Amino acid sequence: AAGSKSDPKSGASAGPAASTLRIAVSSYLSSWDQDFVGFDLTALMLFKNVYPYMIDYGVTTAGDSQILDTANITPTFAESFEPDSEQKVWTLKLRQGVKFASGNEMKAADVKWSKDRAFAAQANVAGIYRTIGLTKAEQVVVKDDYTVEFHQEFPSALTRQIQAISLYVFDSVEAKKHATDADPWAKEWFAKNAPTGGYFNVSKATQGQEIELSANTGYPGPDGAKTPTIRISVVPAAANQRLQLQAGDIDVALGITGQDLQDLKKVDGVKVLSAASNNQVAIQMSVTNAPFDDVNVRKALAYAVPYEQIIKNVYNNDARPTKSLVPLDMPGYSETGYPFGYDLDKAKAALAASGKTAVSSELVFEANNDEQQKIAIQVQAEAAKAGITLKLTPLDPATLGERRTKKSIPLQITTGQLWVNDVEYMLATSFVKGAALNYSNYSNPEIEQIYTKSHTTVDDAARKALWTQVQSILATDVPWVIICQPNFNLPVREKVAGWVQPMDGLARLRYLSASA
Amino acid sequence: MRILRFVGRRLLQLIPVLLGVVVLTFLLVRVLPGDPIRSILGPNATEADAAAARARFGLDQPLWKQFLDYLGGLFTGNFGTSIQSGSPVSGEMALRLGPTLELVVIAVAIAVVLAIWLGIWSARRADRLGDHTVRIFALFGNSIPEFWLGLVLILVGYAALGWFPAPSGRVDPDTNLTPLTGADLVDAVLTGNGPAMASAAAHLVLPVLTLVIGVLAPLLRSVRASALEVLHSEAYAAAAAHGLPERTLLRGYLRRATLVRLPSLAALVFGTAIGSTVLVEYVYSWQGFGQWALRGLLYRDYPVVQASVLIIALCYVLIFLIADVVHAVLDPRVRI
Amino acid sequence: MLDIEDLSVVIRRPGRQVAALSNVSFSVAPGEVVGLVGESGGGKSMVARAIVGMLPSGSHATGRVGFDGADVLRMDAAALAKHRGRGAAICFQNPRGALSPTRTVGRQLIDRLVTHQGMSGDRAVESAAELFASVGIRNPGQRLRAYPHELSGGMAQRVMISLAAGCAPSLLIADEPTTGLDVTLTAEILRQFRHAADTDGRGVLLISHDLASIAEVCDRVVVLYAGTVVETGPAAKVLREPAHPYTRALLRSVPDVGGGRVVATAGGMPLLTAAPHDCPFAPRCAHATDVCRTTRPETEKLADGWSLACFHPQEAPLSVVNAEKSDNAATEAGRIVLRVEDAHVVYRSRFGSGGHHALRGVSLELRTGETLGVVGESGCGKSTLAKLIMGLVEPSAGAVAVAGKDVRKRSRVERTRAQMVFQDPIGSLSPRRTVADSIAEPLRAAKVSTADRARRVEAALGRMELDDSILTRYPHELSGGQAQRIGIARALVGEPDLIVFDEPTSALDVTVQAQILEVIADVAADAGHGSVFISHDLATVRGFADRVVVLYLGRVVEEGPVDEVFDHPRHPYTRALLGSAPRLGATRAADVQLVKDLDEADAATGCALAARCPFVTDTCRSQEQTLQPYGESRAACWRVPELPALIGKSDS
Amino acid sequence: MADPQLAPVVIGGGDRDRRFARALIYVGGAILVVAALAAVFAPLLSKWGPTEIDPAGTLATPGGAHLLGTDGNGMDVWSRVLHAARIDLGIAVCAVALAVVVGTLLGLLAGYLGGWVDDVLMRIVDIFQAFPTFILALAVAALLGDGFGNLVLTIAAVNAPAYARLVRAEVRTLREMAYIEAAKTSGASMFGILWRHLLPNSLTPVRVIAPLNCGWAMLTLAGLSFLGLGVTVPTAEWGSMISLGTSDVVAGRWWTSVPPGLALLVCVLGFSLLGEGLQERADAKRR
Ligand SMILES: Nc1ncnc2c1ncn2[C@@H]1O[C@H](COP(=O)(O)OP(=O)(O)OP(=O)(O)O)[C@@H](O)[C@H]1O
Ligand SMILES: Nc1ncnc2c1ncn2[C@@H]1O[C@H](COP(=O)(O)OP(=O)(O)OP(=O)(O)O)[C@@H](O)[C@H]1O
Ligand SMILES: [Mg+2]
Ligand SMILES: [Mg+2]
Repeated sequence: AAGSKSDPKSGASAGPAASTLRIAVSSYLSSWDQDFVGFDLTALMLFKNVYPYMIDYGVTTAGDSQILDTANITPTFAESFEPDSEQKVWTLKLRQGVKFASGNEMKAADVKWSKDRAFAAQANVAGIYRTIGLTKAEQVVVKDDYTVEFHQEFPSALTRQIQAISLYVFDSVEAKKHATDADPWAKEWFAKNAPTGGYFNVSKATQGQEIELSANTGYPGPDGAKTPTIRISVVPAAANQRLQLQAGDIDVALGITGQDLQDLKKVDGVKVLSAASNNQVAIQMSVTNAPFDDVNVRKALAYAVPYEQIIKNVYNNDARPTKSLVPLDMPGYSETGYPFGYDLDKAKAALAASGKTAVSSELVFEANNDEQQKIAIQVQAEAAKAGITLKLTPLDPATLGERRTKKSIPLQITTGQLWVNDVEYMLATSFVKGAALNYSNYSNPEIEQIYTKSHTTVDDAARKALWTQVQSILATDVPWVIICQPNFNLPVREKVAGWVQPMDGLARLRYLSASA
Repeated sequence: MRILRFVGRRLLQLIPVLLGVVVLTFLLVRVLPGDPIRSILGPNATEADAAAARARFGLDQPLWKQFLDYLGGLFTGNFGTSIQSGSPVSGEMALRLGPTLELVVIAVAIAVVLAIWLGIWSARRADRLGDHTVRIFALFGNSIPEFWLGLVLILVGYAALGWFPAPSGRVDPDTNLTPLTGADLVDAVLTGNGPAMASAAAHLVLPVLTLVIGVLAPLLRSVRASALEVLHSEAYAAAAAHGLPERTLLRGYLRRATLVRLPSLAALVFGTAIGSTVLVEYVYSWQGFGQWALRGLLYRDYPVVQASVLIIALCYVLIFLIADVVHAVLDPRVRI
Repeated sequence: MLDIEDLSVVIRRPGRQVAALSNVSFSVAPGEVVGLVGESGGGKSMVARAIVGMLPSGSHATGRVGFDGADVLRMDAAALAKHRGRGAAICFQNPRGALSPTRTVGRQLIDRLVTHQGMSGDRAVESAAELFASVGIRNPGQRLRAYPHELSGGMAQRVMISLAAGCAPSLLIADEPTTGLDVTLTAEILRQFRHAADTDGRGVLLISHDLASIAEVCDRVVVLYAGTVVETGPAAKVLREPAHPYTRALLRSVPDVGGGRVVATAGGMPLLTAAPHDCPFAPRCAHATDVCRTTRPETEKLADGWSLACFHPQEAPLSVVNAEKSDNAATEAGRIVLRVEDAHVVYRSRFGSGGHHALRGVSLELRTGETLGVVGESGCGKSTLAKLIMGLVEPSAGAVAVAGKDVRKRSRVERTRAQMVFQDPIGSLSPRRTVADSIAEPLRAAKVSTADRARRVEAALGRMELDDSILTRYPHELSGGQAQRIGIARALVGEPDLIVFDEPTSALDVTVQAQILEVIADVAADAGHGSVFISHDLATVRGFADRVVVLYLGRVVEEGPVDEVFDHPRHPYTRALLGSAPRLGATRAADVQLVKDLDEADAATGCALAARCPFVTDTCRSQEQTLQPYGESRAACWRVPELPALIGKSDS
Repeated sequence: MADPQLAPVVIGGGDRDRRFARALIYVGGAILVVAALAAVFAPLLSKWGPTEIDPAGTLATPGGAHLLGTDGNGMDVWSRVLHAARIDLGIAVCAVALAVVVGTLLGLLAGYLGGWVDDVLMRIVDIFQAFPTFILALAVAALLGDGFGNLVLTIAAVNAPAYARLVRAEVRTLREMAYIEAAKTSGASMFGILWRHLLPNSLTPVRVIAPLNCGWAMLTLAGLSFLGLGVTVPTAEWGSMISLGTSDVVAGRWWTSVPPGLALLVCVLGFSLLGEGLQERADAKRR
């Protein structure tokens, strides 16, 4: 506000304007310990900036915006990360001279300790390591002070992708000081104390309120943080974020969605960064629960969804319609055999084909997600016209999580992006039996077959052919209704530059800068 | 001495209530749908991972064992470990309770003082324009939903006028306030941090105002009604008929007699205000107890929910106890 | 000093209008005690309010309230502030209510001293203590720090008097200072006012509904009826030879310990909406003629300050009609309907041990056709006895049987065999039930059919001389007298074996009281049931009780046939009670004067009266006294035989 | 006779308090009657259904096809404001009614029976009263679902303890009254005493508090909806409409949340005025 801006003291202690960036987020992180944290986007975003990740996505240009390149994973804190010829043993070479805030140098022992901890935690990292054949601590071997080997049980095309999100390292020397017999991995200490050694160090954290990051001067790499200080303040109400952005009290607002974005485009001093994204909005239908266990009912819903209207009403036309379960921009995207569009007559016909005249179901969405709520409302209204009665059921995270693991939700809205821009990865996560994101409980022997085949198919054209096949199978089975692919938007002050669009939704703050 | 005995007796009475709250919350969170463990595990987690996590938080134990452990922990001041954050609940709670109590205590205190002052003023001018105006305004304030009022105050006080700091916290972090109690104004005073004091006070204005407007009406009504009752009482008439001067009448015969019924209402208002801060906290980005408890509930963070309900209940019953003691002090007729 | 001329007050409120005072004139001189008497609603308090300039809002006042030459009605705020307290100070009707509950009585007194006598600090504390002592408060230093609720009724009244006196007023107004106080206290309090007039030269305006009790201390009396002054005159004259029929009615309504019968006057006081154009008493007056009903009588001056507003002044002195008792009922021994054997009642305190021992070994027996009078001071356990008989409290020891059945083991129907008439007539009727419903309550329990119920309710109502139209009314629409009749009808309707009257008339106006007493005398004379009549007023019992017991701090101290106990009291306590009862005509000085107020702490050991009895010896203090026969009655005092001599000695 | 020079002295005041109390009751009552009528006749008063989406688009400005424009979902604000009255008033009134019934019952029993029954009942009441509203609400919603009936239950559960206390206190004074003793000595059964004597007489304070409480219940409901714990979208409810429209206000699109806000304010005010008036009248009667 004018009030606090004109406050000479705050200006003075913050130094020259360009050295500080202010970012608003919607919630405070629940814990600093990435091994034990829940799915907390704020926390995960902060982790990307304060933990030293050995490798990360590169940057590429798409249109007039810069985006993270998920296809290109490069070493950051690592000197290199390369496999042997069999692709089973991966060697991580560390940069020398990387310092934690404690002054300790980052060494192979730290990596080893961190991985041991991850396996012991039996939580996040341990879970995803399984997909690349890493299950035991012994598979991580220290070669010398700066070299660590990962011995996978089998080769995997996904190793880089998985390690990109898992290879973060704790300051083990410091950590051991806080370990006790009861708490050998210093969980309690890490829950409250921020890790160090990443692009930024946490110089101050006021619980629930503000986190101050300062650039890690101990990082020897070429792509160090551009802004010395970043302050992240917690502002839960989107309306408040907007007001503060307008007033110039914050530079980046990470919690603004929907109509507000459109409005902000017209505000002086504010710009809205926009980029196409691979974020996919869909309705997953449980193929094993009534009434959507009947493919005709699924088709009826796919015809009853008002795609255009949703893009207009929910996204202000700032979204791309898609006609395949494979996201736009993903290699292999094809609209072959995808017949669905908004057509109530066809919807009714499809329903009639199922032998029913009316069906009802609940439509589940995330309780605090405005966009999903709006979509649900639009879908409900049109589906009703086709004879599908939907009861809107917003669920809180815990209930949603529980019901998803039980695969008992007949109909749910999902929003998400794949961290690997590849159909094989998509199948692995979403369309094979037991896949984590396969909330539809979908399984099709043909798809399974194609999936297995794809492991060994390296030829681009052959893969493309497989993907076309996949898409036509999915179009017939319609386990999902694909609604659209909304573009990414970020409102910032005009002085903010260097934004790199994260394909995993977790902002890399090191690229950000602000002109004075 | 008598007061102490009374307090002792009342504290004993609190035990079954708090125990009831403990049992009820314990059971309630567990019958609620939703799995706290699933919300901390990634989507890739297997059943084995979930079981490990469950064991980490003792959720694999039989219910009675969990309860006894919890109860045993309570006696040693251990509220358990938050499932979401993995850190001890007591520490988190300490950080969250201060800000909320600061907000509510200041707001209720201001509301009470204002109510006393306005209520007596209003009663002495009973049924004249000023009286009616005050009452209607109080009713208006009481009828506006807090979150709505909060937004309006932000729009006016921050966005339009720029008189107040941005609704993004409780104190300017640049003031380098050392947190002690979590109540920033108190901390600033304790550490003698001048800028922090100013900043904390400035941040408090709008949320406190929101709460005050919300709770003023019932207090005002009560004060006014009892002041009127006193003014119409024989006792007051007798004092007036004996020609006592205005000042003596006001101080000796009106004020204290008016206030005897206020404490229990103030306690009630305090209770509801604690309840409704969750909204005010949201609107003003006031990371307090309500937001913490709500989040705990949404993620089924059992220890957090249990602790927060217990603490709110404890505050509530203690406030009522205090009210009763104050009442006893104010009203010599009360036998305790 | 005070000179009220032609004062009329009409109170206007939306939807109703009350002519509270119509053309009232009288005066009070310094050193004079003037009594203002009349029934409730007669306008007495309104006069007092007018004198201090505190008429209720909505009042339209005409006339003049002259005070030391100025007109109070037309004083400005500053003058009024000066006038109030210093000029005229009121002792309020209900002393407990008139003391501010949250301020110590000492502070309240000091406030007055500071304001009106310009005292400060220690000086004020000192004179406060002196004032307390002078009104008979023992241990004044400590009492100054007491809060009003810690005081007994008598003590509160004394404090109130000291507060008024603390203003050092020229005119002291006492509004019903003795209502609700015991006879022994009444006499003492009234003397205080006489004292104020005699020693401090103050004018005193003594307001009361009870002519008899204040007559002794007044120089002059003013009788108010429906807001009009009907008679004014020297106290002795007005009391002995009242000329106005209303004054006469008033006096005759008062029961007399000497055995004089009450003569009731039918009807009630009208509520006027405007100054009357006739004699407001005419509808109730036996001497009324047409002129009374059309013209308002002018106030005529008779001899020595005696004036009167009546066309038909009466002259004969008021004679006491002695009751001829129908003794046959008592001698005819019916079956036993009530037996109380050595009953004790302890009210337990909520926490811990201890409690209040309200009854300590009471034994009674009552037969059908008999009426037992129970008398005693407030707090002595009369109501507890009534509740005990009704089974509303459990005896902690001893036994109570009604019609041969232990009260604790009665069925719902058997419970209705004993009925009670309550002290508070309106309060004992359920506010949201109609009269018909209330009366039928005992029949409902007895499962009487609806048609039968209606018939019996009407019959009971008829006996109470009430109209059927009252059946659909609610209690708040009834006058006290009507409500009490309903209460009696309810007690009668189930034809019970026993009726207990717990001070049925103490909340009523004098003339209404007389009416109700007549009804009760009639009901009590029925041979079908026994009656227990409880009263703190000895005189009311005398009219129709066969036997009487005197209670003191939960014990029976004397018991016997009514005439015997009244004419030849044995126990010093009975003597004191009888002695302080006001009597019309003769002023009877008490031959025994009790010291101190009733105090529960005294009941510990020995004779309960020991602390207050002028004849106390060490034996009394250490030895429990039991009832001993003395002639026809029994008394719990070992010194009875010596008493006449002792009294004689103290006389000389 | 009256001295002609002395004009009557009039002491003013008197009945203004009653006039004001009456005005409060009338205005409050009128507001509620209008709101109730709006709720009942909502379908007749609006062209659009409350959840009907205008294909023409969202956030249409007031005027034209939509009296108060459309909201972010393309629904007619006017129609929603009217229809929301059904939910808001309905839930508030039902919840308070339920709370009154349950609370009164508990209070009657506890107050009349005393002893351990009183202790047990009052401790239960304490537990409920000490339980935070929003947690209770979420728990009920999560357990039973978030329908109309469950919200009624929630809000009733929050309010019932107050009535239990109120009635209990009243009964404890009333049971010492002479007319209760009279009823006992007249052979009335316990049920008879509770039902015929204590109940009707102990309801006086309840009658005054209930309207105030209705207003408060509406605010609670709105608060719950604001937190997403109340009525599920797209059901028209003022609290959730306000919450949906908060950012619109910041953008100057007042029509999405100001009308429901005003409707809520006015209705709560209606209840408050009514309650205040009743209170005033009760106080005046007592004086
Ligand atoms: N504040 C008031 N408003 C309206 N009418 C009143 C008010 N006070 C008294 N009255 C009426 O004025 C008349 C005289 O009342 P007042 O109190 O003087 O009677 P009283 O003789 O003192 O009776 P009591 O013996 O009951 O004290 C009554 O009819 C009463 O109803
Ligand atoms: N429920 C009760 N609990 C405790 N003490 C009581 C209770 N009821 C009466 N008492 C006490 O018992 C004593 C006798 O009371 P009771 O009502 O029988 O007196 P009373 O003679 O009827 O007096 P009054 O003339 O004032 O009606 C009093 O000191 C009173 O304070
Ligand atoms: Mg009076
Ligand atoms: Mg009694």
